[in-house]
Amino acid sequence: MATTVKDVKKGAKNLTTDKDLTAPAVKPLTLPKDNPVIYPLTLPESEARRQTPAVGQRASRPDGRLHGLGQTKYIDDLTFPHMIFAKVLRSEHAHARIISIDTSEAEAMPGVLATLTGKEIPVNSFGPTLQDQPVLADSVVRHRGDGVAAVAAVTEQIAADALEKIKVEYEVLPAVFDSLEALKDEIKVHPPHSNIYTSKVIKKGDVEKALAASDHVFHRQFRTQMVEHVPLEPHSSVALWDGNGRVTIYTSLGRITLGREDVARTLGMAQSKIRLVGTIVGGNFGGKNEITNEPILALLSKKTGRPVKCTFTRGDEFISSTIRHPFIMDYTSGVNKEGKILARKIRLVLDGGAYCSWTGTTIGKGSILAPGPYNIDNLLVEAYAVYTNKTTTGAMRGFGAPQVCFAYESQMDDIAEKLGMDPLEIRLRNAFSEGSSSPTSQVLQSVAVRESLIQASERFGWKEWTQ
Amino acid sequence: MRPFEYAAPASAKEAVALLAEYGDRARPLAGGTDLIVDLKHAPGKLAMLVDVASIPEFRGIELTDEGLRIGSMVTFGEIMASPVCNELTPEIVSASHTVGAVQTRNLGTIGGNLVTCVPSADSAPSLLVLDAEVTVAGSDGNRRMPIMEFFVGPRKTCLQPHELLVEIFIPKASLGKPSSFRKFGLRKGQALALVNGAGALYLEDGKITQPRIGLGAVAPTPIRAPKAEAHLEGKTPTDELLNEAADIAVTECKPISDFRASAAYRRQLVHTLTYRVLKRSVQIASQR
Amino acid sequence: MLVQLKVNGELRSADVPPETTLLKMLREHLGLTGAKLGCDVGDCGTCTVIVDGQSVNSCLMLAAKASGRDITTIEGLANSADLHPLQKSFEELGALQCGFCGPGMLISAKNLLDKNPEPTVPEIRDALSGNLCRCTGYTKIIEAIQDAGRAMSSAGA
Amino acid sequence: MIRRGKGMACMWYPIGFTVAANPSAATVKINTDGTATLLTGTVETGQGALTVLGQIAAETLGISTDDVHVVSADTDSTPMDTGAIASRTTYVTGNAIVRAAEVARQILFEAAAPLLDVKPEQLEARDRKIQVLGFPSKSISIGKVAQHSESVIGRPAIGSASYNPPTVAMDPQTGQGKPFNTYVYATQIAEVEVDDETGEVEVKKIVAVHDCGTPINPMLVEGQIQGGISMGVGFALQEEILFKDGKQINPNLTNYIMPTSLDMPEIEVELVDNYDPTGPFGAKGAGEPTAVPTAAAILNAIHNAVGVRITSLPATAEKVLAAINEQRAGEGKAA
Repeated sequence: MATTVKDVKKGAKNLTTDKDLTAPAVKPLTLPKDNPVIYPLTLPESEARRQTPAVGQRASRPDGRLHGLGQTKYIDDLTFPHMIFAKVLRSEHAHARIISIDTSEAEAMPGVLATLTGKEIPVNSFGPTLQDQPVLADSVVRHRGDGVAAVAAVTEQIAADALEKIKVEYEVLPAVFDSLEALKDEIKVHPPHSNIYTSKVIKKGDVEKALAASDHVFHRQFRTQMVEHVPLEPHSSVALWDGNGRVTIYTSLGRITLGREDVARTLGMAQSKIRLVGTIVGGNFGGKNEITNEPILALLSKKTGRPVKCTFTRGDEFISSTIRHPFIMDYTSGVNKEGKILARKIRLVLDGGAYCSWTGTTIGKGSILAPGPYNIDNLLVEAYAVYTNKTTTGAMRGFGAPQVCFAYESQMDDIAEKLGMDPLEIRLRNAFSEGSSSPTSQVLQSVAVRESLIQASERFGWKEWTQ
Repeated sequence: MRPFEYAAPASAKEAVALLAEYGDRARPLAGGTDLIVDLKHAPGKLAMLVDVASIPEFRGIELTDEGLRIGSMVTFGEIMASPVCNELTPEIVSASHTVGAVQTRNLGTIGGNLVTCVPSADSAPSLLVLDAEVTVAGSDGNRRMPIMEFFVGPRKTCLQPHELLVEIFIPKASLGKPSSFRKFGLRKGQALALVNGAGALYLEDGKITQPRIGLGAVAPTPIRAPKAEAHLEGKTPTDELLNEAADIAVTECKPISDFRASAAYRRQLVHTLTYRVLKRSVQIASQR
Repeated sequence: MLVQLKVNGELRSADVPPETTLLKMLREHLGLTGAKLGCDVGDCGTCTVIVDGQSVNSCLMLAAKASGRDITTIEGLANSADLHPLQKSFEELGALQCGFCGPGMLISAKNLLDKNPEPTVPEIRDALSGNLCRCTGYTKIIEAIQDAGRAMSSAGA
Repeated sequence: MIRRGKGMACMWYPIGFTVAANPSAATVKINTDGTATLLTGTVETGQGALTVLGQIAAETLGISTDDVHVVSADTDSTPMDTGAIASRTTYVTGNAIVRAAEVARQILFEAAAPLLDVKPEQLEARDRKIQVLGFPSKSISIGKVAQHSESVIGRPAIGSASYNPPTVAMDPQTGQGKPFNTYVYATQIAEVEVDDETGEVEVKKIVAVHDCGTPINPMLVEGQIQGGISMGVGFALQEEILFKDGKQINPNLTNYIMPTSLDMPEIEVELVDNYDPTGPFGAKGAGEPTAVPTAAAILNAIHNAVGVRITSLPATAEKVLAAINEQRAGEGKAA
């Protein structure tokens, strides 16, 4: 790293003047011609990085240079002496009771150093709002991505082979996959609890009265799908348990301080005994905001006295990490002849997957944002999140906002079409402005929705554009 | 990947012998873009991987008096870079361009693509419409056959376990034949074909002769559409005629429904594709 | 089996099991972790390296197949005096975000510029279709490649 | 036949968690050469957060981005941070950094005041100097002041602080409350081409105009917008995890169809001139909202092009063609 070399050299003399700061720190080193790994050791920083004031500068990123050189170390690039590899066996069923787990044959395989099941995890649950998710399922599996056992072996291939030797006996339970079906609570994912594990209401004015008084009423149902974050870097972590009973976990997690709380809770350990270290996350988008394998690797490292690494396969990434909530959205809007929205009534059903994860934030933002950035005096938003026996839905870039935006903006165009208005005009007529009252009656400041509409239309040439 | 032995024999004969020796515990390795993926997920154990990609008899693109010979181990990247292919079989170049991406085209071979024999193999339709032949090497020497006979069923060619595809041969009569290739996928980059296909024909005195339609991903193997071809033979290429041929081609397909697309949608694509490749072929032929 | 490669101009060898991919050999046996494992089946392009002048997915190539051949990885792009023009333009324009696609992306870009010094935008898009990126929308990457191409051509002229 | 269409979508999006506390803490140390070290518990997840946070620290201290080294992502050495989530880093962590840097800067002001013969409140930090407000020619370099404060006075210039956005809980019956401290706004406009014989949609262009308050680093904001749009394009047209009996059937990048370089449109980005007095130097945030309006704009453009309203995402070619066929059948009946 160029900066490190420079900093070391700088420390040698006492730099106090501005001039010294701009002087080259070290002379270029001469390297033998056949030096295998060659990269420039001294490079000037870009002008934008050296400018004051700093804010507003198109400053290049110090990590950007390392990315380009291939020098950035992601978790999977780290190795430690005697490191071994873990793999997690995932459920064969969407919903089943675990009768027994037999790891003996796997443990007997040459190269396998340890196995782990959920019963060995001190506090086998986690989650940012509800702690309803097991680290490794020990009694019931609630979707196909649930882990049921882990193996640590000297190579990844042996660990993968060992998974096939683990015998899990299941009693298959009826499963529910459709969120509207799940709403009926006929098949429960977390009995005795209702599948509706969180809901939200936003009420303002009198929506029924205003709908009745509207010149036009629009209704439509919109649906969105499950999508995956697809960070190019799969989740990865390495745990090193040391002789002091302290564990260091290198992880691709995007929130390490709260992640440490989660790990400490599951391991039943003091937070001071746990160190989480991130490097750079190779893409997050919300998908790396939850612990996954960290407690498993910590315990496998404790069992074996070895550093233990696990990097998700692309399949694990899809199946066992969280994904975006599908929404079913019923939108009813009442509008007067002039195109002013008088009322909007919205019902949202969120497919929450098998566990809560970040659904609380998603339903919150989804409900509040659902009416759109418009002045609407009469509102009713009712939102329900339900468990299903599918992949856990959690945080993903926008927390429900892309879903509701698709619905409210599609409906805005429906309204414009019916009234013979330009889509820009219908939006400008209803859009928030400085001091507008939000659906939760918050007085909004630094509002720029009209400005963005006008600026974008000008840039695009909205009025001139023809088919 | 689970352990296996690796050998890179120097000749076709050695390769065939090695494959015969190991039987079904050996597999020939070409570019590896399909096989290595399979091996990473394969449950069974493989004893021997026979790398045939560098065997000289399987390499090279040559123009002979009889036609164009493309070695089975020629990569899609090499086909795209070949002046001869660009000049004489531009639609094979177009089809090659739609395979995977640069990196996979630099590894993947035309022979590997054919041997895999997936219904959607992008190299197949253009070869079908150019009446290509293939040469197969086995213990009893080489045999040559029309490419239609090479495809037997889904992921099944006429190759015996120890046999290898040597080369693809495009007869002289087909070189420069006006033709067109199209592919519909779920996106533009790295697309797998929902439907792919090619058309080829000559125009003689304004009438269509030797029409060929090749379609992929719409039947257990890549297919020709002989009834639609027959409907075109000797007729003036009006829009109406091309649409009729496209209608007939649809009846010659047996597409499946899967998570990528329904059979009904694939049929609509077959119609559009057939019409478009024929239309384009007619355009090229008229410009001659 | 003993596999000998010429990596970034240097002869390197390692004794690897036959089923070792080139990517695994580079990362685990030669300590060159620039090329990444993103999908392991040739879809994402993070493992892209150049073998004898052609870019390939090193996760799909056995190390044995690469034996005796000339390999360029991301670690071979710069030299002791300067960054490669692509590395410069990628850095200056902020073309990489999380950077995980970067090594493969830069290798694909180099492979393109080696063959086509001043590519058009459609040509760049075509050349990158095997390198997935989730952060950037490819926009600044494309700009950076154009920039580097121009810089290299004017330096060469 | 190829048919063209245009569609717009605007949106609003909050910064930080819904009501719930989501604090960040930060520590800023000014070195005796006038450079600084910033300690933050957030993690760089690719967006350039550490660069932006360094710029915020630098701005507060009157030094350049390159003068600040950012240490992050180690629970042993960096302070509490809620993390890279909810588009909160620039705003929440940024506000904590401003406050921490102000504490450290105050130590410099107090050390410099007697040397410059003024009161501390008469000083500002600019261009690597501590200078007198309204009389900038009277100044001392930050390095010298830091050295003096640490080695002569014995008071190293270091500051720690935290920030949590003030919110008001939402009423459980009506949802009324102040769940967030600020919001950002944006409009995106899409131009598409629809092949009405195959249903294929090609997004030709997206114009994106976003409000993020003050852009701390416009280049990185542009990058966020361009990347968010690529997620929006996938969400609109192709991406979908498919299930059969609760099992994912396309858990791989071969069959989960995300946009490649060939699938992305030309993108034009502009920022709205805006300033949020509650944010660090007027900044709000940019991460998530960039992905919000894209799909809506594309779907409106499809409607504009071929007159069909696709109500379930993704708008695959098959779905679009089915809608076109249905519309034609309807027209046939009507006629």
